[in-house]
Amino acid sequence: MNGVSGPGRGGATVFVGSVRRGPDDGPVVAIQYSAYEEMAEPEFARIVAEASEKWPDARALVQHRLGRIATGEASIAVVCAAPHRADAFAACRYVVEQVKERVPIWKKEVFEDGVERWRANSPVEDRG
Amino acid sequence: MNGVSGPGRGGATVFVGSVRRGPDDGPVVAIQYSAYEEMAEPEFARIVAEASEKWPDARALVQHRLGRIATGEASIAVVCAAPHRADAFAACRYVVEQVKERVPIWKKEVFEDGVERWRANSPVEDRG
Amino acid sequence: MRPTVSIRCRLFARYAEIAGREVVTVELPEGATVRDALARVRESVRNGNLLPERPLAAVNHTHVLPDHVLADGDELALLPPLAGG
Amino acid sequence: MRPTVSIRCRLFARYAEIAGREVVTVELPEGATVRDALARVRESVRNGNLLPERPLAAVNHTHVLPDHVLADGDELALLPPLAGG
Repeated sequence: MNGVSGPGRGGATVFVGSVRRGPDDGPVVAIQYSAYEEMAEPEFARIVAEASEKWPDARALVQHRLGRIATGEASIAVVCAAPHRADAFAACRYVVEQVKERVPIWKKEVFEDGVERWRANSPVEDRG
Repeated sequence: MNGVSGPGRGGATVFVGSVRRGPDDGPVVAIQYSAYEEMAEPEFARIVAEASEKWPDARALVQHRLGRIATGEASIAVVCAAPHRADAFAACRYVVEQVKERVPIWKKEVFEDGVERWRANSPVEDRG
Repeated sequence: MRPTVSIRCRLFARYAEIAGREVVTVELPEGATVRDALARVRESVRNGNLLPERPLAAVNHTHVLPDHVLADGDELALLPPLAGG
Repeated sequence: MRPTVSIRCRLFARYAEIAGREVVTVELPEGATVRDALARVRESVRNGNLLPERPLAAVNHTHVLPDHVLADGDELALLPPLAGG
């Protein structure tokens, strides 16, 4: 949080997304994340820059883990600070949503019995 | 964050509010917080319970500091976890807004020159 | 003699500064409302006229409206504009 | 001989699994678009018909539409539905 805060930024918001094992998710023991890293890095930077433009004086940081992440562990953390709390919330939410929509990261669910399944944020694949 | 998370709650949001020294705030060096503590405690509990009712399976915690808090230091922290990120954001925001609106806490700004000034979240005083 | 209720009224923050005290106990006729108690408090304390006629109020730790009827032994709190967060 | 462009195409995640490889280089006539390159990739790799005709695509690390015209040496990436977060 120190990376984004400052004397003029009174509100800071953090989002932490974890690998969940919800009622409909079956016995998922882990998620295997992979990325197109050369593109993911500049895309993260663009998203964070956009947040600072849309909410003046807001600052954001985002961190995404890759590789195998066990159920209950965190996969993504976003931190935003802004002069006013409404902007801190909005900027943080923006970064989370844009990351899910634009950053080339993929996940494969790993089930208890060893079965693996690709899983997407949106079901649309063919844009034809 | 451990106090609210769980295997079915994949999104966690934290809000931290700090004493800010913005461009229009003048040379505020600290804020002196006081409370009607016997009422503040149950009001916090009611707000947190409402969040769990409005966003099923959401969990929230809130902590507010009292006494003198220097510029740049945190005065309030709210943590929420929910199965889905939209609910984690909404529940966290709800708790922050309700605390500001309902919990009997007051603040007095302390300026560099020793002057003190009561400050409110809303300017309305007389409800007549 | 008409029965009365005894109300312990607490003042906070700026209101306590105005009145120079944090507690005042008032005796009111049975059936008195928060509005009645406020009028009595404004007459009873120092600089009472500087207190608003309808401040935010709570009875026994719960927010109430001015029409709320008081019971003997209630704790009435006069709350300046809130500033938590 | 018509001039050509050489495009390095990268496959990720499920697409790499389908094709059994992560990179394929294709030669296309000058002026070829992302759409043209995708058609060629689908013909060139194993199980290419299982790749979608219009997947999400990026050129040199930026999202592009199918009409985007390719230049010699471009890196074209075929991106399965994203799943970050």
